[in-house]
Parts: sequence; C-alpha cells; structure tokens
Amino acid sequence: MSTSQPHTPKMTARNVHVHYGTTHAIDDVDLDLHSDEVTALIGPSGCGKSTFLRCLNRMNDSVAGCRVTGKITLDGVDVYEPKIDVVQLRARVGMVFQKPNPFPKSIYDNVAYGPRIHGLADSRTDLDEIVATSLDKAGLWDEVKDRLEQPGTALSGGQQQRLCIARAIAVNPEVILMDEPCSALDPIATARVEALIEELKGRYAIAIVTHSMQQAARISQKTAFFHLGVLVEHGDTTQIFTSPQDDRTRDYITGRFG
Amino acid sequence: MSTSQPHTPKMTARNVHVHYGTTHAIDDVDLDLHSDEVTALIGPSGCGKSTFLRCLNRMNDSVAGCRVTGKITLDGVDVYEPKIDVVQLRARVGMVFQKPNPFPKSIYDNVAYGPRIHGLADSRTDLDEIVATSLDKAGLWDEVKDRLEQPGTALSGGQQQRLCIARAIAVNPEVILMDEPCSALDPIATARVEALIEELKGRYAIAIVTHSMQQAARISQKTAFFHLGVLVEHGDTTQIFTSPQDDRTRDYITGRFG
Amino acid sequence: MTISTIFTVIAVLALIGFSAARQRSVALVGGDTAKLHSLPRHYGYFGTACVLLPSITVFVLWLVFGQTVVESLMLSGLPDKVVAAYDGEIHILLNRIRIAVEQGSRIENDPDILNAAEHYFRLYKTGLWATFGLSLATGLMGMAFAVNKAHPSFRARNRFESILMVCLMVSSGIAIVTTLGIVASLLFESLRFFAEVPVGEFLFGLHWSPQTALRADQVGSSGAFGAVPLFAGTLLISFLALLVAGPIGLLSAIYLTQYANTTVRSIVKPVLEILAGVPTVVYGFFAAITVAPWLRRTGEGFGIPIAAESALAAGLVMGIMIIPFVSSLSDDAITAVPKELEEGSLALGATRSETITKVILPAALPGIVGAFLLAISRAVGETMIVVMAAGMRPNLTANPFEAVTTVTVQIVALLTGDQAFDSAKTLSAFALGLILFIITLGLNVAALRLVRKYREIYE
Amino acid sequence: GPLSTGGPALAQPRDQIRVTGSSSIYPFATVVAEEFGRSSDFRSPIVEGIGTGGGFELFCAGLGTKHPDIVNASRRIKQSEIERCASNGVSGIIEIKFGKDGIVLANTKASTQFTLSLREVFLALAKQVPADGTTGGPGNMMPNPYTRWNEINPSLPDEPITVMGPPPTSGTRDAFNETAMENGCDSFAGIATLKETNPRQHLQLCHAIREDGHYVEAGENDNLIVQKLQSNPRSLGIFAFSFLDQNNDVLQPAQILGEDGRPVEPSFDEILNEHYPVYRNLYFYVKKAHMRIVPGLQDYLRAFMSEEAVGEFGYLTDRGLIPLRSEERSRYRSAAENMLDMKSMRTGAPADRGDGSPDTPRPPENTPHRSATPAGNATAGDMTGGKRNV
Amino acid sequence: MTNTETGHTLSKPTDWQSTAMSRRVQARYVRERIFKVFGLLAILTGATFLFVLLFNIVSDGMGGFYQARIKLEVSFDPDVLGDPSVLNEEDFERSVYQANMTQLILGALQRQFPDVRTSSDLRRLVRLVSRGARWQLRHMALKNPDLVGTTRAVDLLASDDIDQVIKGNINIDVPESDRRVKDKELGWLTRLQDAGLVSKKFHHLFLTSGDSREPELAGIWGAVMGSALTLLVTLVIAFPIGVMSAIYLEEFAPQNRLTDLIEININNLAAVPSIVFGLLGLAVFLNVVGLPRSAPIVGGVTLALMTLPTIIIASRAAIKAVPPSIRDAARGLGASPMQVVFHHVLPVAMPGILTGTIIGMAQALGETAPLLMIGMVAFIVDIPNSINDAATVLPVQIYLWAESPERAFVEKTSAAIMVLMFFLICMNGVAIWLRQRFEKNW
Ligand SMILES: Nc1ncnc2c1ncn2[C@@H]1O[C@H](COP(=O)(O)OP(=O)(O)OP(=O)(O)O)[C@@H](O)[C@H]1O
Ligand SMILES: Nc1ncnc2c1ncn2[C@@H]1O[C@H](COP(=O)(O)OP(=O)(O)OP(=O)(O)O)[C@@H](O)[C@H]1O
Ligand SMILES: [Mg+2]
Ligand SMILES: [Mg+2]
Ligand SMILES: O=P([O-])([O-])[O-]
Repeated sequence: MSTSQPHTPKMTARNVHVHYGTTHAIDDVDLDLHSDEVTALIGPSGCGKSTFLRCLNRMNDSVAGCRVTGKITLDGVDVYEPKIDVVQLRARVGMVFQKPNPFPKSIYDNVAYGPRIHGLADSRTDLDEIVATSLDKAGLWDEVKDRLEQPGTALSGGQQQRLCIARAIAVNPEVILMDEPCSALDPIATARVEALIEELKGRYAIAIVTHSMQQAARISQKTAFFHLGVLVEHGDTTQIFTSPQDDRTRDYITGRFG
Repeated sequence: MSTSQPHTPKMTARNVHVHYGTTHAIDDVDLDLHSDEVTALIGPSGCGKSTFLRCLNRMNDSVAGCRVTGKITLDGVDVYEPKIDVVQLRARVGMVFQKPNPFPKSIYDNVAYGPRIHGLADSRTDLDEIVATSLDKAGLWDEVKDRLEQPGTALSGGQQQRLCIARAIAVNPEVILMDEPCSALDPIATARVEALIEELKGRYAIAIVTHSMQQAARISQKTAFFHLGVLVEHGDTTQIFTSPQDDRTRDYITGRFG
Repeated sequence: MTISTIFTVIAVLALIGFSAARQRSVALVGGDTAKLHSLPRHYGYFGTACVLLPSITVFVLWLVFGQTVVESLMLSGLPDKVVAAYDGEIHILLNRIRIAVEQGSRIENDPDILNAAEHYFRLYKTGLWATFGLSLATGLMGMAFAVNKAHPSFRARNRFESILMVCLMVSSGIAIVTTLGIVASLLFESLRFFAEVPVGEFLFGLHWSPQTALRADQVGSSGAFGAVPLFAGTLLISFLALLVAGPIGLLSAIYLTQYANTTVRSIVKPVLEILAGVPTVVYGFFAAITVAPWLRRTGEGFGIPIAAESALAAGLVMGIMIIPFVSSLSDDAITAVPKELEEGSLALGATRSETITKVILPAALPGIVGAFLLAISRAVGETMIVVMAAGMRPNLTANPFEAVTTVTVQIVALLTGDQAFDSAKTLSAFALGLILFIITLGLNVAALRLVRKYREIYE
Repeated sequence: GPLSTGGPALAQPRDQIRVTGSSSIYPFATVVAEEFGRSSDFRSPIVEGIGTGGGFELFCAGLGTKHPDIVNASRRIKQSEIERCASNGVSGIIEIKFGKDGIVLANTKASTQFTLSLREVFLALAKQVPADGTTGGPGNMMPNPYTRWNEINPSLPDEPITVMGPPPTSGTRDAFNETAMENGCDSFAGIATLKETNPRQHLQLCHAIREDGHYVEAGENDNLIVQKLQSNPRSLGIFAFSFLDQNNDVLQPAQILGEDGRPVEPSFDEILNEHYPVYRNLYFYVKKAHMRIVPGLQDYLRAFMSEEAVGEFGYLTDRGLIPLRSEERSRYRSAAENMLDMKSMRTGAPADRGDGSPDTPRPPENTPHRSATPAGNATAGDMTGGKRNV
Repeated sequence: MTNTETGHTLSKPTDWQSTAMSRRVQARYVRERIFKVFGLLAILTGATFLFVLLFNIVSDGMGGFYQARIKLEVSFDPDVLGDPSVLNEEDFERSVYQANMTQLILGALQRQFPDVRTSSDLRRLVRLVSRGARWQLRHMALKNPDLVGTTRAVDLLASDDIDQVIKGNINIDVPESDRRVKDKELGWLTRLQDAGLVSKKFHHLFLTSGDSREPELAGIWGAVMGSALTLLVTLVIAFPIGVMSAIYLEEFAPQNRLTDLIEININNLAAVPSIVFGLLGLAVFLNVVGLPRSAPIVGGVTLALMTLPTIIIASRAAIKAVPPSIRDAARGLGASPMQVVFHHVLPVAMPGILTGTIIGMAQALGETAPLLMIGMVAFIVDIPNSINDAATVLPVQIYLWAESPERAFVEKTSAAIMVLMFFLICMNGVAIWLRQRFEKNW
C-alpha cells in the first residue's frame, strides 16, 4: 500500500497486531518510517494511532494487558527481541506527548536529564553544551537562556511543549514520535511547534499523530490513515489529500465523519 | 455581525466580556441563539468557546476568579440579574460535556435525577414515563430498556454521551449547550450523536462547540468563529464555510492554522 | 573486636568494591564510557552490592544461628558426668554456663562449669573470628566477581536494579513478617489458654470474670472467660466514637472541600490534624476527669443516670481523637471525585448540597469507606483512653450510659496487673489479642471486597 | 574477670541496678532509688512498675545482666515462682519486708464520712451474701441485693452503693480481699466454718466481688480514683494510704470498726499499731548472685533498709509508707546486711513468722482475726430481712 | 416503546413560575443553607473540642513552669563541708559528698526562726525547703570551693507542699488535721513572705533535668531526649521501609493474591492494639535478638513497626497521585523503571509521603502502651545520651507523673503535656517546612 521508497527505511512495522485484553486495537499494520521525512498518522478518535505510535518505542510494555505481535525493526533490528535493551531503544526513539509534560525540575535539568542517565556528557561543560544546543534546536534558547534555573513548569504551554521536544532531542535520538503535540496549544504556539518540526525534518525520522488534517497537510510528507485499528491507506501526503484511493479515507478527509 | 433573523431569539448575548483574574478570555461578544437552530461555535484551542458557552447557563459562577460583564438574556430576561434563580436557569438551559460524565448510579437514576430534584414527576409512573421518553429521544431506549438498573458507567462511551443527553432532556430544557460532545467518541458513536442532534434540532435551541469543521458543517445552521476571545465572524454555516468575510476565518477553515 | 569494627571493615570493602568495579569498566573501554552498556557508576553500585550481600548475609546468619551452634558444640564437648548431673534439664546447665561466661568466677565456683565456660568462650571467639573471616572472604569473592563482570557489555544497571527490586520486595514483606511475628507472639500463649478454656466458651460465653486463682489462696477456678461482653464493649465504644467522628469528620471534609475558600481550608485542616497528634494519655485524662463528670452532671439534670465511667465519655473522646482520620482521608476521597460529575449535576440545576449528597458522596464512597475503616481500626485498637475512662466492668449492654470494658482494656489490665504466665487469667490476654486480630482481619477483607465491588461498578 | 566478648550474642556489662515489679511499691522504691543515686557514686537504679507477677516473670528468667536484680512485690513470692526461678538458675533469693501500706476507703469531704464494720463492707461489696435468716455457707447464699447503704445498716447514709476500686488483676485488690472482705465474711459463722472444711469454697465466697455495677473497677491508677472521687462525690474509693495522705484536704477516709468495736480512722499511727485492720505488707526480693555482678547493689539494700529511709521518721513515711515495728525492721535489715536468702532466713527465722512455706493457703499474715459469733449472724439476718423491701 | 405521540409530560414546557414550583425551590434553598450550616458547625465543634482540651491543659500546666523559692542566709561551714584549703581536690569532693547538708539548711532556718527549738518543730521547719536544697548546696560548694567559710543568701527551692500552698493549689481552709501543711508551717511561711524572702520564679530545672520523685526537682529533659532518640530510631526504620514498600506495591507489584494479602495485612496492622506491638517487641527484640531493655533502640523499632502501616498507606496514596504523564515522559527518554521512580515519582510524591510520616510519627510520639512491655515505663533519673541508654519518653513521663501521689505532680503533668505538644508542633513544623521545600518551585 505504501509507495515504493528508494532508500532503506529507518523503522519498519510488519504485520503488527495489538490487543488490549480482548480489544483488538491494531489490526495487521505495515508501515515504514524514513529518516528525512515526517509521517503523519491521521484518523478518527480511537482508531489506534496512539497505540501504534507507542508500539514503536515499546512504551506499551508497561500497559497491563497489552500484547504486541508482528515485527517492528529499527535499522533492521527487531525491537521486540528479548535481548534488546528497551532503555537504549527509547533513547534512540524519542517521544513527545499530547500534553506538555515537563518534569517538575529546572529547565536545565529537564533537558539535561536524558544525557545524564545515558552518560552522554563527560563533563559539566559538555552537558551545558548539549543543553544549549538542544534548546537552540527546539527554538527555545533565546527565550529561556537567562532563566535556565527556573522550573520548566513555569513556562507557557507552547514553550513547555518545545521544552519537551528539546528534552527528546538532547539524547540524540534517531526517530521522534509525537502524539498530538499541538492539541493542547494555542494557534501561535502551534505555529511555533510546526515551524520546529519543519526544521527538524531533515535530521530525524518523525512520526506525528494529529487530529487536524490541515496540520497533517502542512507539515508531513507521508500520511497514514487509520480506521478502527486498520491502516486503511498510506502514501504521499499530497496524494492522500487530493486523490485518496479508499472510500473511507475520502469520507474522512472530506468531513463525512470524524 | 449576525444575519438578521425574523423571529425573536431564545437567548441573546450582548457586549459580553469574561475575565479569569487578569486573563481576558471573552472580549465583547454579541451572539443570538434561536429555538429551532443549531449554532456551532468553532475556533482554535483556547479561543474562549467553552468559556462563552458556560456563561450562558452561569456554570462559570463556581469558577474562582471568573468575572462576567455584559448582558445575557433568556426569553428577554437577564440571566445575571440577582433575582434570577440559577437552579431554574440551569434546568432551562441544559448542558452536555466533552467527556461523557454519567453519575455513578443506574441508568434509570441518571435520567431520573433531574426530574426528581426539580419535582417534575408527581408519581412513579410519571417518572418512568419521563425516563422512557428522554431515553427514547436520545435514541438510547432500545439499547438499554432491558437494563435500566445497570450502572450508567457500564455503558460504552457513545452510549454514555447519549445518556448524558437524555439526562439533560429529562428536565425539559429550552436550550441545550454542548461542549465538544463527540470529541471523546469513536466515529460510529459520533455518527449516532450527530443523528440525535439532528433530531433534537427542531425542539430546542442548541449551541455546540466543536473542533471539527466537518462536524460543524454537517450539523449546524449557524456558525460562530472565535479567535483569541473575539467573535470574529458569525452567520449561516454555509456562508461561513464557503465565503468567509474575515481573513482569520478563511485561514482557519482552510487549515492555515489551528 | 566489636560489631562496629566488623561493620567498618565491611563498609570499607564495599567502597573498594565500588571503585574497583567502576574503574575496571572504564579501563576496559579505554575511557570511552559511551561504549559501556551502563554508566560507570552502575558498575560501581553493582560492585558494592556484590560485596555487601554475601558478607552481611554471613554475619546475619551468625547473629541468628551462631549462639545455638556454638552452644551445641560446647555441650557435645562436655564430660558426660557434667551433663548427666543435669539430666533432662540441660537448659539449667546451659544457663549456668552462660552466666559463668558472662561473669566468670565472680558468681560461679563449680570448676566443671567454669571449664565449660572457658571452652564456650573459646568456641565463641573462634566462631566470631571465623564469621569475620568468612564474611571478609565472601565479600572479597563478591568483589572479584563484580570486577570480573565489569565488561562493557555487562548490564550493570539492570543487575543493580534487580537487586534494588529485591530490596523493595523485602521491604513490603516486612508487613507480612510483622504480622507473622504478632501472630507468633500471640499464638503460643493463646494455645495454652485454649487448652484450659474451651474456644467455644471463650468466643460465645456471655460472662467475663477472669478471676482464676493466680495463687491458691485467691478465688479459685471461678474464672469465667466469655469474651462476648468485651467485644460488645469494644463495639459499643467504637460505634459511639464513629457516631461522633463520622458526621463531624465527614461534614468538615465536605465543608472544607466544597464551601470553604482556600485560606480557611489551609488553616483548618492542619488545626484539625493536631487532634490526631494529642497523646492518648492526655485524652484519657480529659475523658476521665473532665468529660465523664460533666456528662454525669448533665445526665442528672435530665434525670438520666449516667455511670461515672460511661461508655459515652470514652466513646465521645475517642471520637474526637479520630475526627482527623475521617476528615483528612474523606477530604482526599472527595477531592478525587472528577470535577465533571459535579458539573454534570450542577448543570442539571441541582443545588450544591444536592450535588454533594446525591452525586459526590456516592462517587467518593470507596474512599470514605476506607477513611471510616481506618478510623474504626484506630478506635478498636485504642487503649489508653478506654483504660482511663471506660472502666473495667464487663457488661453486656447497648446502653451508652453504662460502664463497659473493652478488649484492649482487659489486655492491658491482664498484662500489667499481678500476672502469672501459667494461669488462664494472664494467658487470656493473648487469646483476646489473637481473636481481635482475626476479627479486624475479617473486617479488612470484607472492606477490601466492598471497595473492589464499588470500583468495578463505577470505574 | 568476666570474659568480655563484645559479641552480640552475649550480654554487655551493666553498671546500673535494675528494679522491677509491683506498681504499688513503685512510689517508694523510686524515692529510695533517687536518694541512693544522688548521695552515692552509683547511678540511680532503674525502677519499673509493671506489677508483682510480671516482675517475678522477669526476675525469675535468669541470672546475669539481662535480668533485673530486684523485684518489688506487694505480696510474698509464690512457690511456683520460686520453682521457676530455680529452674532458671536463680536460687539464692533474699527476701526483704520493708513496710506496710494501708488500704483505705474514702470519699470527698463534701459528703458524709462513713463508719463501717468489715461485715458491712463485705455486705456492700460481695457478689453473694448470706440468704435471709441464715449464717451463710453453701446453699445459704443469695446474690447481693443491696443497692443503698442504709439497706445494710439504717444508720448508714441513704445513698446508692458506688465503690470505685482496683480490678481483679491488681495486688491492691488481693490485699483488700484478704484483709477486709475475708474478715467481714468470716463474721458469718456458716461461711467461717468452711475455712477448715472447704477452704476453696470459703475463698470463693469471701473474695468474689459483685459485678453488677455497684463496685466500679476503676483501673490500677490510684490517682485517677482520687480524681474521680472528687467529681463523683457520692462514691467511695479503695486505694493506697499514701494517696489519702497526699489528698487529705479533699478526701476523708471511712472509719473501720476495729477489733474492739472502736471506729478506727486510717492514720499513720493506727496502721502502724495494726489497729486499722486493712493493710498489706510490702516486700522486695534480691538475687544474691547479683551482689557480685552489679556494683552498688549491697549499698542500695543498705540505703533502702536504713532508718533514714524506712525508719519511723524516715523519708518514706513522708510518702505514706507505714514502717515495720522496730524489731522486724532490724531483722530484715540484718538479712539484707548478711545476704541471708530465704532458705537461711527460714531456718533461722524467729518464731513470730508463722508461715514456713510461702504459698500454701494460709491466713493472711497480718490480719487480726475476729471470731465470728452466732449473735453477729443473727443481727445480720435481721438487718437484711428488714431492709429488702425498701 | 415509542410513546412520543401519547402527549407525555415533556411536551408541555415546565411552568417555573407556578407557586408550587417556587415553593419547592425555596425549600431546596433552605435545605442547602441548613446543610452548609451543618458543615460549619462540624468544623466549629472539632475546633471547640481542641480549644477546650488545650485550654484545660494550659490552665493546669502553667504553674508547673514556676517554682517557689525561699531566700536564706546559708553559712558554708568548713566544719561540715571540709576545708578546701587543707584538703586536696579529691578529698574535698568526697567530704562535700558526705557532708550533712541538712545541717547547713537547718542552721540557716534557725537563724531566721530563732524561736523554734523542739526537735519535732525543727524537723517540720526543715521541710519548708525541698529535699533537693541539699543537692543544690552541694552543687554550689563543689562548683565554687571558695564559698566555704562564707555566708551567702541562697534562693533555696521550697518544698512541694509549700510550693503548692503558695500557688493556691492546696486548700488551706480545711481543719488543720486534714492538711499536710499545718498551721505552724503556714505561720512560718507567712513570716518568710512578710520578710520578702519567698519568690516565685521561672523554673529552669523543669526543662533541663531528668525525672525525680521530688516534684520541685523533676524535669522533662530526660523524657524529651528519650522521645527524640526513640523517634529517631522509628524514623530511620519506618520511613525508608515504609516508602520502599509503598513504591513496590504501587509501582511494581503485580495485581495478584499476594499483593492483596499484603494490602490487607497492612490495613490490618493499623488496627492491632498498640500494646500487642509491645508484646511483639518483648518477644522478638528483647528475648530473641537480645537488645537492652528500656532502651530507645527497642522502643524505636517497636514503634516503627506500629507506624509502618500509616506511612505505607499515605505513601501509596501520594505515589498514586503522581500524574502518569511524568512517568511517561521519563520512560520516553529511556529511564529505567527504577530511575523513573527514584528520579521523578518520589520527589513529586514526597509532600504526601511526608504528610503520612507526620501523622505516623505523631502517633508514635504519643504512644505509651507498647512501651510498657519493653521496660520504657520506668523511673529513670539519668538523661539518655544514646539509643542504648535506658530512657523513658514524654507520654510515659506524663503517665508516670499522673500516677504519682504527690499533689504537685498534677501541674507537672499538665506542664509535661504542654512540652509534648510543643515537641509535636516542632516536629510537624520541620516536616511542613520540608514539605514546602519539596513543593517550592513546582
Ligand atoms: N490501556 C488501554 N486498555 C484498553 N484499551 C485501550 C487502552 N488504550 C487504548 N485502548 C483502546 O484501544 C483503541 C485505540 O486507542 P488509541 O488510544 O490508540 O486511539 P487513538 O487513535 O490514539 O485515539 P485518540 O485520537 O482519541 O487519541 C481504543 O478503542 C481504545 O479504547
Ligand atoms: N478556570 C480558568 N482560569 C483561568 N483561565 C482560564 C480558565 N478557564 C479557561 N481559561 C483561559 O481562558 C481562555 C479560554 O479558554 P476556553 O476553555 O474557553 O477555550 P476553548 O476555546 O474552549 O479551548 P478548547 O478548544 O481547548 O476547549 C484560555 O486562554 C484559557 O487558558
Ligand atoms: Mg491518541
Ligand atoms: Mg473548551
Ligand atoms: O502492682 P501490684 O502487683 O502491686 O498491684
């Protein structure tokens, strides 16, 4: 269903099924994420977008009753293999959540947390640099450089979300997963975050769940449409939005439901 | 700004301002609700849709630091007048919330709750009838008639939301306010609720907040577009969606932001 | 050598273990710590754990079994004639030897015993040194193991965290161990009691008068061990306490969460919490000297005869004490009710009080039940107030104006008065404790079920 | 010297005397302990008041620093306790009697003062009293019908019987039973004869206290009884003389009719002379072996038994202790001085100690015996007969 | 069923203006007001109880902080004390120890009352001053040997009876025979008062010394230290274990029967009478482990077991209340479950955990019954310095004083309660301060 891609994908999902107890939340999904692209996951509420995203970095591991089958690879290695260290996996596959969730610590410590636990910095200067670079990449440096010791929770919603992105970037991930990162933000903050995603696009494989088709159209190169746990259609964003192959996709993007 | 209306409106808002402490959440809004129409309130997150809705039945009274100025009338009577009884006001202006919130009681008791406290039923048979009629109007009767004694919380999300609508109908309101009633529901449940709104339209003045422009287009006759607390544009739904007058409206519905 | 030296040595070893394992791991990757699976300090922690676990285990084993082992070794080495002299009463011999070890010839002059003590002491010293050596050795082995393990690919963090996890599990096991300890310290004496008094009589007898002979010239064997009046008394007083604390606590919680503004709340809540911190002895005096006479006088004014030591006085004061348990925990339960429910009710035109009684309280019920349960637990287990205010009269009545006694009062009285651990009178204290334990256990099981059921329905 | 190991399994040296036992003796023992600590080089002994029986339990658990050196007892040691001690290697025990403690019945000054015979005390408090027209004894008993004092004797106040006293677990209660109740009870011929024929039943009849609310078991805390009496002016309380001594501005004792029929008020002199019949002896027991273990033990005994402490003008009398008569004092003082344990005491004991074995059933050691006369019983019968329909 | 046609109740609009309806609404508002008043009453009742209790204590206890003293001219007679200029330091010390201080006091009193002659009167005269006055003088002589040979005005402690008379706690209007303080003594006292030699001062000794059977010498410091040491042990044991088990149960334990068992167990432990914990302490820590009797270490461990359920229950609630989003965030960055808990959950839950700890420690601070079994209910003069020293604790001290026959202990008891309440408030203060530090920024 996916359009052919010349270079090897960063992450692949094949025949992925997810069950929550008896609920079949994801039904046989195949999807690739590529390194220099933004993939948007769209679909009506409850169709399994978040579930699929959380499979990719095994955040579902800790959900009681959640079973994942099928194969998900990162650089060709199965991430569900027993010998895979999920801590390292999550360092390589970063995540940004719907509601900004900075730690109740200072801005500096928020960003420095990941590098610290992964031992990415040998010295304080190293760490300072990582923090500064990450905040800079997240477009937050200028706004916070004078108040790194202030609590991250004291920032505005949009700033918090960018702080969360900075935090994810700081551990130098290869993939970034974003679950409705703008739905709690006002339009101005949303615009800032979208600009940031645009900027990050070249360096990371990015998957983003969104409820707003406008947003998907604005920022993504690939779009995947989920419906009731099934990946209905997947392809270039322009193609999905202009000439969807499936009736359900068409109905959804023309506002017949959702 | 509103298109002229031949008959008198059920509710009117004039020069309404709302402050939360120092935040100016609603800025000089004029809006009418008519008895046989559905009015959709749209706009990006945080623009004040919910705030405005909650002014109409004075649900904001209990929010600390919230000040409302301007004039809001129901059948020509100012609802913020001191002698107005908010208990009655809220019985006449019903409300349905974003997240279905059935009481932890049986289905029957959920619906009977309003009539009981307002003394709308003289006898048990009266009450039975009110419950049955309300559930029927909410399109839930056939699904639950055999298990009225089960807890309302045991229903599915869509059923719960319809139960909440039934509960609101049961006190025989004249206006129904709905704050994103479908955003927590799956497409099928959403479709059922939309059908229900369609059915209710003739009898009540309905105001509905939605994030989905598709939904607004499907179910409403009038649409009001809010932005940063200001009512930017207000008119017939078709007109707003096809030929918006204001740039911000156009940008919003074409997905330039939000 | 003292324990503190041993522990110091082990602590130093643990520190060495930390730096050794850490440095090895860093050295193996030539300083490029990124190649390590875990952070260098995780290797260090692992090293510490590998030293501490075996060496402390050895030491604890010595603490628990050392004396027994040494003593049996010593006894087996004694000349037969010495043992024969204490035929069947080895513990007396052992005791003499122990005293001799401790006190030397100051109070012991039997040369055999002194020799045995000498022997005992040598064995003991040997054992102590052996333990020390062994714990050092195992600690060193642990260190070697950890250092050897400190490869870049070794998952030091995961291993260290598993060890930590075991600590967490052990901690939560302490509650169980405590329970076992309580049951064990009650069970043995209780069994001895039940050997003398039938369980049936104890559980269902209506007459409590523990006056069995402590010595032959006391009232003989007229002891009646029907515990029902005690449990009834406990029930009555707890019920009265709950009657006071329940409404006051719950209404306070409601007022504070629903009506009061934040300033009032932030002042009143800690003030009410002081009530829980007042020592029970103080409440006891308050009940006995201030409240009880006042009640009595008031009662006389109305022509109601109130006993000097009425259940009412004790229940009332105990109720005051447990107010904060009800109010603080109900407060939490009420705050935890989703705001949407409240708004749902208000939006239907309900008044605030209707919303509270018809929606919020039912929704908060599991939490409130929990609060009441903890309060009842406190009331049932409370001792000093009832000892001072409720009196000692076993009285099967539901009249709060009469004197009653409770299980805890009897336990204290039996254990602090003239006692003899060979008479049913004293032993009954243990049986009372055991049965009370079983009853509250049942209560808690029932409560858990209840709460679970509510949770299933409403969540 | 002792083999000092420092090992955890063996006990550590102790340089402080440890005293345990009776809570009734606690107020006296602590005064001596403090005085001893302040006026010697030794530290003040640690004194616990957990009750006589509990004290023996600890005392008899063994020799050595882990176990107490002295146990205070408001009664003599029992045979079973001696055996238990012996089986744990505690054999040389020095028995010291150091004084007497009066037990008083009292109410507040606001009420009328009582004058009671022991027979009336018995009738007011016993669980069962002789049936009408009988002198008591098996088959002749009825549950105590009296609810007001004047039902027992018309000259007593017309007030409900409410007596607050110690619970059955208390040593004070035992002593009260032995001295007051038993003598009142023996004034009924039918019961008194049982003493020879069926001692067990005799005890049952004499020592059983009513449980219908007229006797209020008010706990072991005498001070609490004193305070409760003040707030309940119509009740009497049973407690130790020392508490009366401290509170005689608010409390008044009941007078008890002595042997000669003369009302006796509990006072220092009357108890000392044994005119006041309700009192008990106070003891403590010391481990002879510990004299060598714990420094200062010998000096403590000396200090305790000094005239300055337990003499007629000793500081303990200030606290309400009634001293022994001087010859008894010197006998026990020399026992303490010479570390005479119970065995040697007994063999060399002067004849006035009638009791050889400390715990076969025996008449209470110091109880003045009154012979019950048939006439007395008849009076009682008349009295009860006349009063019951009131 | 579709009865939309059958003209049901809902088709006609509700008549809100009808009298029946407005009466109904009025009644509902009345109920609302009554309900609110009940809530307010409940709070007022609780507060009133507390106030009455505190008022009772304070009005009884203030006197305990004051003590009557009698100023007498004491001549430090070298014949009695020994002569420091002749004796070496050690011998002088011994001689002072053995000196009959009563003689000095008697001399001073006789100088004041030359008319008192008979020996029984003299004995009563000496009893005007405390027995502790002897030790007061001894202390002075030892501290300052130069005093010997001089005569100084010394503020001697009055005896407890005299002290109580001066404070008006003993009724002197009853007949002489009913008083411990006789008319003669009252006469002497009046003479002393007239001469301005009697004073009532703040009693430092009460706050700084250990227990005594002389009310005027009895101090609370031994019990304060005992409580502090005991609670230290309790805290060191109960806090980490309580928090660790709460972490395990809330974050890691699988939902199974074993977890249920542990949960029920913990709840049940909260209902076990505290004296039963004393039995446990006696059986396990004294008899099996062989820890020293009466020592704070044993009391602390026993109370720790008793406090554990409270801390666990509160900590679990606090941990449960930590928003899952924080856990997600940390997990999403690659933190291991342990790191999630120790780096994020615990700091956020700490205020709640501290609240539970406050309540638990307050409970431990007020407990008497379990300590009875392990020998901490005892007369101990020395002030404990380590967790192995024999000690008693504040509530026990209160209990012991309350049981003492001497009248003057009544006010000491209430004063001790005041000290305990102060201790409690300090303890809570520290915890609340800590809690605020944790809450500070975020
Ligand atoms: N922890 C869980 N336990 C059980 N069922 C779950 C759980 N989480 C999600 N589900 C179910 O799995 C399905 C997919 O949920 P998911 O959250 O992935 O949807 P979504 O597309 O992200 O929806 P939304 O747009 O509302 O976030 C839904 O039916 C949901 O009810
Ligand atoms: N209780 C409150 N206190 C303070 N500010 C508030 C409160 N509720 C809302 N606001 C602020 O008022 C503004 C309008 O909020 P409102 O909830 O009405 O927006 P909305 O249009 O409903 O957004 P959404 O689509 O996210 O529901 C926002 O800036 C919001 O932060
Ligand atoms: Mg989602
Ligand atoms: Mg909203
Ligand atoms: O404490 P007693 O044994 O004397 O009651």
